Order: sequence, then C-alpha cells, then structure tokens
Amino acid sequence: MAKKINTNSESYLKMYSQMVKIRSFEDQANQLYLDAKMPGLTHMYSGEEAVAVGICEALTVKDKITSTHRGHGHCVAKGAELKQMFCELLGKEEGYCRGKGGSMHIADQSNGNLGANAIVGGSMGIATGSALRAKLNGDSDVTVCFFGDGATAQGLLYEVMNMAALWNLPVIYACENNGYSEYTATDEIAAGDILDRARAFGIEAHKVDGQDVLAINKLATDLVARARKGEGPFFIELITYRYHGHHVGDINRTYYRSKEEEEDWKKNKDPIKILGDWLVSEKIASDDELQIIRDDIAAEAHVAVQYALEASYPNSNEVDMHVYMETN
Amino acid sequence: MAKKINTNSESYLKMYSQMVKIRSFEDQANQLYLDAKMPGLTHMYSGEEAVAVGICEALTVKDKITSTHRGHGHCVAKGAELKQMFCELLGKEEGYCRGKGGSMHIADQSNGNLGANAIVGGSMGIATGSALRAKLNGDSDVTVCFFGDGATAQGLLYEVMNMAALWNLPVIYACENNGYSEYTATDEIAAGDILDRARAFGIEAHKVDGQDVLAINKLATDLVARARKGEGPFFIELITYRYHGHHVGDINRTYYRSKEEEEDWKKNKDPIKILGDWLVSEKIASDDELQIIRDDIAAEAHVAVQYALEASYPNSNEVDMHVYMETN
Amino acid sequence: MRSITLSQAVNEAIAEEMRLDSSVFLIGEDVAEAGTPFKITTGLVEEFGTERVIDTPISEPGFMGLAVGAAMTGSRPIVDIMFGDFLFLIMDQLCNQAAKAHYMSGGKLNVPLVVRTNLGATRRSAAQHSQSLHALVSHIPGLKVAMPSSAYEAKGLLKTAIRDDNPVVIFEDKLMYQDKADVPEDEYLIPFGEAAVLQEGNQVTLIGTSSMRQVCEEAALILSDEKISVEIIDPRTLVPLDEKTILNSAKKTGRVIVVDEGHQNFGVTAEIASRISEKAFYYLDAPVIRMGAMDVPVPFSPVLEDLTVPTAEKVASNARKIVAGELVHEL
Amino acid sequence: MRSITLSQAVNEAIAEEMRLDSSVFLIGEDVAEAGTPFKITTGLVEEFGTERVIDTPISEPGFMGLAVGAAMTGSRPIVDIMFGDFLFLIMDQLCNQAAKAHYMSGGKLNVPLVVRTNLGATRRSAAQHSQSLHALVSHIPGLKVAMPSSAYEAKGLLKTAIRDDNPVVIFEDKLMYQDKADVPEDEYLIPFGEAAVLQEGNQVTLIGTSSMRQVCEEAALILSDEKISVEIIDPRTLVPLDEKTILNSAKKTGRVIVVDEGHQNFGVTAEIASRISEKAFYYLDAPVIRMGAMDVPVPFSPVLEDLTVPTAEKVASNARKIVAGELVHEL
Ligand SMILES: Cc1ncc(C[n+]2csc(CCOP(=O)(O)OP(=O)(O)O)c2C)c(N)n1
Ligand SMILES: Cc1ncc(C[n+]2csc(CCOP(=O)(O)OP(=O)(O)O)c2C)c(N)n1
Ligand SMILES: [Mg+2]
Ligand SMILES: [Mg+2]
Repeated sequence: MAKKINTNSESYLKMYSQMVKIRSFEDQANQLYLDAKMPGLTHMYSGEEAVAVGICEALTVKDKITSTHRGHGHCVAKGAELKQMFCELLGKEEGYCRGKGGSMHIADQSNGNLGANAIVGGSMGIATGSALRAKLNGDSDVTVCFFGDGATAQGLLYEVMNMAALWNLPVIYACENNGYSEYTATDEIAAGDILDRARAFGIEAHKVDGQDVLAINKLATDLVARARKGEGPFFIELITYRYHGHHVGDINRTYYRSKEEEEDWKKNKDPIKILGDWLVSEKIASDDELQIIRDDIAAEAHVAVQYALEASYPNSNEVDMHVYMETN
Repeated sequence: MAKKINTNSESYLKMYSQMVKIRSFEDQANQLYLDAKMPGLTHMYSGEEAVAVGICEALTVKDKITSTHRGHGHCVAKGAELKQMFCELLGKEEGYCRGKGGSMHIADQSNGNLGANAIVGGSMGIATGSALRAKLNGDSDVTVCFFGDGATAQGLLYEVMNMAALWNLPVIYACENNGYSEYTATDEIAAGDILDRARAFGIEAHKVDGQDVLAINKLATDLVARARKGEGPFFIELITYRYHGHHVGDINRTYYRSKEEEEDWKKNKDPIKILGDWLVSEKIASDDELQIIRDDIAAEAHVAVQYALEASYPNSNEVDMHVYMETN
Repeated sequence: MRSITLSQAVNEAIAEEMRLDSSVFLIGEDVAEAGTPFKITTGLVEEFGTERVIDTPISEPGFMGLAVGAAMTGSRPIVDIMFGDFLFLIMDQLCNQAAKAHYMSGGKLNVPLVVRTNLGATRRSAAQHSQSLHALVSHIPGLKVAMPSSAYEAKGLLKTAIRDDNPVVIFEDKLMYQDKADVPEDEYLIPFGEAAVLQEGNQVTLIGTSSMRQVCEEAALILSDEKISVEIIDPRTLVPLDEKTILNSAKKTGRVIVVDEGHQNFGVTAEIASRISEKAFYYLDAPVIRMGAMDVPVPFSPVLEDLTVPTAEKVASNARKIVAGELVHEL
Repeated sequence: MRSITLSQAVNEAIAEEMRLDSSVFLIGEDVAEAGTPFKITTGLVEEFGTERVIDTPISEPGFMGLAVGAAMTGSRPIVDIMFGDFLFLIMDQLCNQAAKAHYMSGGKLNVPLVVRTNLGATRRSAAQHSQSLHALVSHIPGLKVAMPSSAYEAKGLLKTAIRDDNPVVIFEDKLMYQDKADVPEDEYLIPFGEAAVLQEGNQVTLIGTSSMRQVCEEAALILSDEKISVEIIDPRTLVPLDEKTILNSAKKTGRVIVVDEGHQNFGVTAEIASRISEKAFYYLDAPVIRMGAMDVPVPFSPVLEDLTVPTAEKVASNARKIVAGELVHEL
C-alpha cells in the first residue's frame, strides 16, 4: 500500500465511495441479468474498481477517457449518474444514449467519457486522436485509453503508440491486465512482455498493483501532470482480476480458471477491502462509517434500478433519428 | 566485410552473378519506363541487391519468400527467369502471372516466391501463415518475409510476430531498412527502435549491414538452419539504400534526400562493387572475369527484354479466367 | 430422420471434413477448450488436438493473414470470425489478398479457405455485434458467399465450402444456432449456385436469404389462409447466385418480394431485385419489392431493434398488396 | 471563367476551408512536403505548417482511428487515403466507429471527418491499386458518400463534405486529376443529395457516377449524331441519393442505363436500377440496364484492363438497342 499521498481524507473517502458505487452498480446489473430483466449480456467490472477509480480521480472533468466492453467501472469513475446508466442498460429513453447504445456503448460525453466500445481495441485510435486534438488546439486535457490485456494483440495499439510517441501526445495507455481474454489465459496468447512493447516505441511504461487504488492514483496523478506538460505518452499495466465470468452468462468457468484462484483474489486482494482496512488503520474512518457508506450507496443503486425499470422506452420514431447529424 | 564463410568460390560467384542480374534487370526496366514502353510504374531494387541475394542464397527452392512492391530483386534472387519476368512487367501472356499481376504482384510459386504485394505490409500474414503450414504439416521449409522499414508502421506486423513467437514458427522477418518510406525519411515516422519492437515479443533480432552480401548470407544461413530446427522466429534489420526514386517516376527528390547522400552510397557502399573488390583481393576472380560476368548478364537481360517486347499479349478471353479456381 | 441444431450441424461438418482431410484446420479466438462463445466447436480440440484447433490472440487481421498464407501453401484453414461485425477488421486480408491471389498470379496460386462468421440482429447486442455484412463481401470478385438458412443447409454448404478451392465466406444466423432441422446421418453436400425452391406457388415469389427464409415461410403461412399461392426461394449462395431459378420463378409468378437482413441501401435486395427487373422485365406484373433491414446502425433498445428487421407480417402485407394490384410505394 | 484541374480544385477546397476554420486539419501519408504522390496537397504545408498538414507513418487503421477521436472531440480532420483500395484497411474505424458513434450515443457524440480517396482503373496499377469501392461504404448507414465527376464538383462537394457534421467519404477519379473544368473564383458549395442534370433529353436517361459521367457524355455525343435524345444525370452523392431527380427522368424517358465504375455485382448500379424499377415501374418502356465494371480483380495487362470498364461505345450501343425496342439481355 502506497504512503498517504495527501492529507485530504475527503479524497480517500471519495475513492472508497466510488469503488463501492461501481461494485453496487455491478451487483444490481448482475441481478437484473439473473432476473431476466436485462436485454442481452453485460461484462462485470467487479474486482477491478481500483483501476478505474485510481486513474479517474487523477483526472478533471475536462480530461477524456475511452472505455471498453467492460465499461461500467470507467463510466461511474468518470462521474456518471447511476440512474442514467441503468436506464441505458435497460434500453430506456433516459439512458445516456437514449437506449441506443446499451452496456457496450455507454458514453457520457458531459463527463469526458467518449464511450465504451464493443470492438476489442476499437477505442485506441479514438483516445490517441483525442490527445492529438488537445495538442493541436493547445488544450490542456489528457486522455486515458483503457483496454484489456487481451486487446494488446490488436495491431492498432502499435500503430497509435508509434504516432503518440512521435508527436508526444498527452495520452495514457492503461492496460487492465486481469489475466484473461474471454476464456483463455492471456499468457497463452501473448508473447514477450507487455511493458517492453510500449518501451520499444520509446514510451515510458510502468507496472502497478491494480488492487491498490492509492498506488494507482499516485502514479496516475504524476503521469497526468507530466502528460499535461507535453511529456507523454505513457503506458501503465495494472495487474487486476475480474470476479465474475467474462460476461454475466459465463457461469461455469473451471475449465479455464480455478475456484481457488477466484477465492484468493476476492479474499486477499479485494480493492475495496484493502482501502477500507487502510482507512480504518489510519483512523480516517471507522468500520461503522464505512458500513454506512456502503449501505447508502447500495440503497442509491437500488433506487436507481427501480427507477430505470419503470422508466419508459424510447418512442418508436427514434429508430431512424441520429443516423446523421443535421449540419447547419 | 565478413570472413570467408566457405571455401566454395562457386557460391561467391553465384552471389555476384545474382546481384548483377538484379541490377541488369532493373537497368532494363528503368529504360523501358524512360522509353515509355512500360505500362504503369515500377519500384527499383538497385542498391539493395545484397539483401535479397544474401538471404535467398541461404534458402532452398522449397523454402518460401514473400515479397513487396519493390520485388524484382527478391524474384530474381529466388531463381526466376528474366524473360518471364519482363513478360510480366509488360503484361504479356508468357509472364509469370500471364500478365495479370505486373510488377507489383509478380509471383513465382515454382521457386517458392509467394508473390510481391502492393499493400505495404500485406504479405506479413501470408509469410507467417506459410510458416504455420510448415509447422502443422511437419514440412522442413522456412519462410522469409521481406518488407521495408516503412512497413513496420503496419499493426499487422505485431499481430503476426506475436503468433510466430508463441508458436515458434519457422519464419524470418527481413526488414529492408533503406531509410525511406516513399518521400519521407523513416526516422520521422518511426519511434523507438525497430529491433526492440521484435524483441518485445521475445523474438531474437539482429542488425546487419545490408550492403555486405557475405555477412548477410552468413547470418541468414545460421538463422535458417535454426528456424528449421524449430528455434524461430527471427528478425533481421538490414541497413541498405535504394539508388533510384521511390518509383521510376520519382525523379526530383532533393526535397527529401540529398544528391550527396545518394552519391555516397553509390560510390562507397555499392554491394556489387564491395563483393567484386573482395573477390579480386581474395583472388577468387580477376577484374576481367568479373567484367565478363557483368557483360554476359547484361546481354542476357537485353535479349530477355527484346523477347518480352515482341511477345504476345494475353487473349481477351483471359479477362474473366482465374477469378475462381475450378474445384474437382 | 434425426433432427439436430444448426450449431451441431456446423460442428459435424467441421469434424467430418477434418477427419477426411488432414490439411483442414480451424483457427480463431476461443475455438478450442471454450468451443467458441456460441459453443459451436465444442469437442473438436479433444478429437483433433491444439495443433488443428488453434486458439489465437485477439488479432483478426493477423490470423486471417496467417490463414491466407497457410492456404496458399497447401492447408485448408477454417477461420472463425466470432461476430460478422469483425469482418471489417479483416477486409484487407480477405479482399485485397485472399480474393485476388488466384487471379493476380494468373491462376498459379490459390487460397482454399473458409471464413465462418455470422449475421443477424434482435439479439440485444447493439450496433457492433449485430450487423449482417454479406453484401460487402458479395461485391468482391474472387470470394464465394454462402448463406445457410437452417441446420440442413449449414452442414451441406459448409462441407462444400471447405472442399472449395477458393476463399468462401459463410454467414450463419446467430439466432438460429439452437434451431433444429432434419439432417441426414449420411454424408451430403449442397452444391454452390443452386437455390432451393422451398414451396411452389404461382401468385407471388418470396425470396429470403438466411434468417429471412423463415420469415418468408411464416409469411407464406399467413397468406395460405388467404388462399394466396406463394413460391418460396432460398438462394443459399449469393456468389455464385442461381439466377436461373430466381428468374424462372419471377417469370412464373410475375410478382417478387426479396427479403434480406442486411441493410437495404446498396445491399443484397438491390442486386437480386435489379437482376429480376432487368432480365424478367416483360413478365412482371408488379415492381419487385425490396425488404432489407432499416438503414440505421442496429439500436440496442429492444423496442427499437425489433423495428429494424423485416417481419413476416410486413412481408405478408406487401405480398397481399402486390397480388391485389395495389402499390407498395407511392409513385 | 477560369479553368483548373481537378487536382487544383481539391487543393483549393482544402486550403479555403482550412483558412476559414482552424479546427480543420489534413492527415495522411506524404501529404506535407511531398504533397501526396498525386501532387494534390502541394503548398498546403507551407501555408498551414506541419501541425495542420500531418505526415503519418504507413498506418492507415491507426491514423484513421486518430481522426475519429479528434473529430469526436472538436476537430474536423481530412483523412487522405492514398488509394481507394486501402479503404479495406480502415473499414473497422470507418464503419464500426465513425459511422455509428452518433447513433450509438443517442446523438451526443458526432464525428465530422472527411475521408478523401480515389477510384478508377485503366492506370495499369493492377488489382490492389485500381478498385472503385464506393458501393461498400454506401451500404453503411452513418456515412455519406460523394462522387465528384469533374473539377467543379470536386471543389464544391469537398467543401460541403468538410463542413458536414458527419463522416463523409469522397472518391476522386485518379485518371481525372489533370483534367480541367471551369471552376468559379468565388466560393461555392454543392449541396449533398442533389443530382446534376447535365443534358436534357427524352428518349433515354444515362446515369453516370464519377468517371462514368464522361463516358455517358461521350456516348451522348455518339447518339446525338443518330438523333437519339439523351438525358444525362450525375447523382454526385450516393448517400444521400437524389432519388427524385432520378425517378423523374426515368418517368420521362422510360428508358435508363446506369453506368458506374465499381464492380457490377452487388454494386451501385444495382441500387440505382432497383430503385427505378421499383418506383418508376409503370413508366418504364424497357428494363433498366446496368453497366458496372466487370466482376474480376483488375488485371494489370493493358489489353485486359481496358476490357473491364464500361466504354462510351458500349453505352451508346445499349442505348441504341433499348430505344429501338431491342433486348440487351437474352430473356
Ligand atoms: C475485435 C474483437 N474481437 C473479439 C471480440 C470478442 N471479445 C470481447 S471481449 C474479449 C476479450 C477481451 O479481453 P481483454 O482485452 O483482456 O479484456 P477483458 O474482457 O479481460 O476486460 C473478446 C475476445 C470483440 N469484441 N472484438
Ligand atoms: C497499405 C499501403 N499504404 C500505402 C501504400 C503506398 N506506398 C507504397 S510503397 C510505400 C512506402 C513503403 O516504404 P518501405 O516499407 O520502407 O519500402 P520501400 O519502398 O522503402 O522499399 C507506400 C507508403 C501502399 N502501397 N500500401
Ligand atoms: Mg483481460
Ligand atoms: Mg523503405
């Protein structure tokens, strides 16, 4: 666990709350699936909360992120409202994308989230392009590109890292290494070393414990500041774990990973528990206070789900709206 | 200049002849363009002869290569006949591809040349797939993938290197670094180090003087033998130079490279001259003997061109032949 | 006859061809132990081993490229592209390389490979996992394109595809993977370029590809109650296209509706309709009606998504109109 | 009026829009000092600097992706894809990302970018540098597609494309880069979705896209000697398509030939012909004739390549037949 990085306990508690919020969101989303109330499938972020929160708490609302198929965590961490998120997951009109995107395309441009992406690696260009725009316009925002370990197999990553490095773009590549690409251990499909792949393009690359939100936040805060000064790009590999299956329907998974491994991560490396224990040991919060935070957020998530369940679907005339934007 | 690698002077003279053959071919091809007898454009290999010859002389006829838009050198080096090559360049029926491919698609599968490719990087998958086939079938052949420094910007390279490394495929990636991608110095569009990019995938990578045919041949012979034993893949960067413009029509090029630079390479780093001088100094051949070789090959190339100029075009009914192969 | 699912039919086709020909192998993401997300290739790795059932990194352009090279040098790869939408990632290798190698080499190289992928919306998978992109590859000379409409066709067409010496793209309907149909135990092949006439009739021809065959069959049921005589045709392959069977039917009924799940604009319905309009012109009693998917990215929300795809009711209603001599479109 | 080349027209359009709007930038291979291999962007880097005229590595998917991200966050990139054939490399970024972002986000994101590329065979560049792939992108909702047929249209359509808030793909004809046309000095825009009626007539309509407009004009010259009255239409944009102008002409002449340089099978001629056949059915005196490029990869050999593209003679001959009431195809 990293040293206390500032004396602002509010910031620690915010990170705690944000992680709990993601977990509560995912618990509800999973339940929606189990209750057959969710259209389609969705990919749970539970277990990886420290990654999104540690990084996004280092960003301002003007900074941008691009997200993945496993995108709820990034969306919450970047400031989204649970109600609008649940509405989107259920295809309702009040969803962030008016129900047109769903879980795999949830975007919240008001908070700088350029969107989840159902093409693995599909947003690497978008993130790098956002950083190019910032540089060209003299804007000071930084863009973080989230993607999984499996996505490092997409050639696009190397193309855009090359350009980001050549042009010193303010982009941070955040590789969420949860060890698996769908139903395959990534070790089996990735040769060499991921950090070396970034370094080969002259990009400074770091590895960090993806369950330690404070360590992540400290590193991210530093790199974001340096990227703003034109010292980017950077690459971070975050070692983490997804608690659920690849998606909510992936129930029997012993053929690709053991129950023991799952239990070990949940018991010994849970990011919420790790930060909670530290908050208590540092006397920033008591167990009871943390319990209240968790309960409040769980209740909030519950209310948000209920709201979304009752919210209305888009009108059928929306089906061919937004194919093209009207140009004035 | 590398040490004498075997006592077989025939092999040195063969390399000399093969390099001269490429040069003679290109001189004639350029003249065809200048005389407006060539349909379209073509990319000259002159200056880079040691690369193709040094590598292909380490291969057997069963080994495979994939080539590029700058592919005449590879084609000659892998054993092709000048007549059929010129016929192809002129769109004649007797060409290697019955006139359908032209310079940018010349292929000679009888000698293991799977073809030039007009998509930069387009053959990286093909070469790696040929090596996959060899491994699956237990065939002992090795595949060499030629590509330029500019082609290292294509993400496909990293995708296929990853798989080649994971599966230990018998493929050698041969990067012909002639310093330029069309009209741009590759330094300006390539970050980091090319060898590191291969090494990041756990691939053994070597840099070699691309004008020194004996050094290239020695390295290639060693790597080919190791690849046959299942120790591949390998990566070689060959530092070389193209004497002509990007293509035959690229005449005014001072805006991207200086005349002095061109003169320096031609005068001091010409692969044919370098080997010739060594052959004389080692008393393997006299200046006169080399002159005879050059004259004979120039004459042969002249005859081949004349033949091709007079050869007939394909019959018009060929236009829709070979779209599909008949399956028995 | 026994009845099996489309997914089992595909599995059998692959297994049978792999047994017959050791140069056939399967390559793609999670095709081995996981048996693909749709559980289609389950069991194959146990029988054929990881050398012939190859799990790849998430590198569609890369492993498609490998397949081209392997095919060019003697293998017969079956490439698994998990969702049809990912075809966009392999277009260069498929269309610039695989499709053209035979022609560009004057017949000396050839690329016998199969790209197995899928199509179909209404699975609540949104715009990047729901597309039906068969029109795109059908436009590229050098590729063949097969569109199985049931387990029976899935098996017979896939076996033919694997034996074909050219690159073939075969589109399975995701929503049909669990649908059963009668499939013979004995080996059979379905030749390319032969449409199936699923029902004969003389007042209107419904042409339905893949998923839309079922929609046409349902429409025919509705119409049979109204004593409208319907002929149903499934082209089975788009390239080659069995123009003769289609034109003969159009000439007989004089009225045709073409139904396809790809976008309508610049899609498959345009090709089939325009061929009929051009070559059966003097036999037509009504304009050929095109019914493709709406020209919108596929929306996630179920209430919107369901609007985008042709339905049996709409097909029946259009058929009713043209048989009655009414106009479908304002002129 | 002054006359300038298509290449100059494109250069002017880019320069004017870059002067007007600082969010416009140009990105691609060798677009700066080299001014592209076709020497189209010559001079722009001198005026706008390397920050706005950006030479990229040979990474088409990569820089297309950058353009999508830049466009989503406020820039208006013009992406130079050196040969239309390389579109296959950017299909995922163009069709899965750029085309769908506005819709998938319920209208919140948008991607105002232009992909400038080219089409056209008979340049002796063989199968991977000669394709005309506009039908493919026209099939994807969310993209607009423009097809300038002369320097005049090239300038007016490109300026409109740059100002459009959606992704637009504009195809220039490589063989026309040095062709001159009258182009006003004063600023003008050509709106999307408005076809040009280049010549009025009442016996037969020739619809020609891009390069094929000229072929139609030449055919009309031949036919005018024979006193056949020809109407010529250039759709100018395929998406949106000016259906009204096309249908009105078809209804007037009753005979239409659609000429396009893309492959005929599943191509642009199918869409236009089938719309006419469907919506002007009762006005047609003859089947709508489609003339696309042959369904073969483009061969290198000049004697073969020239056979693959529609010619004025063939267009005239088909027009003559349908005006005379003869059949073009065996029925
Ligand atoms: C281009 C593409 N190929 C394949 C898929 C199917 N797919 C969805 S998620 C996934 C695994 C991604 O692994 P990783 O990047 O490690 O992310 P994680 O799911 O572990 O968060 C795959 C193969 C896809 N969506 N897009
Ligand atoms: C995918 C693709 N992009 C762009 C081009 C245009 N092009 C042809 S050769 C070339 C430069 C290639 O440079 P390099 O790989 O270094 O090879 P060299 O020409 O130096 O031998 C380019 C950009 C192409 N043919 N294919
Ligand atoms: Mg992962
Ligand atoms: Mg080079």
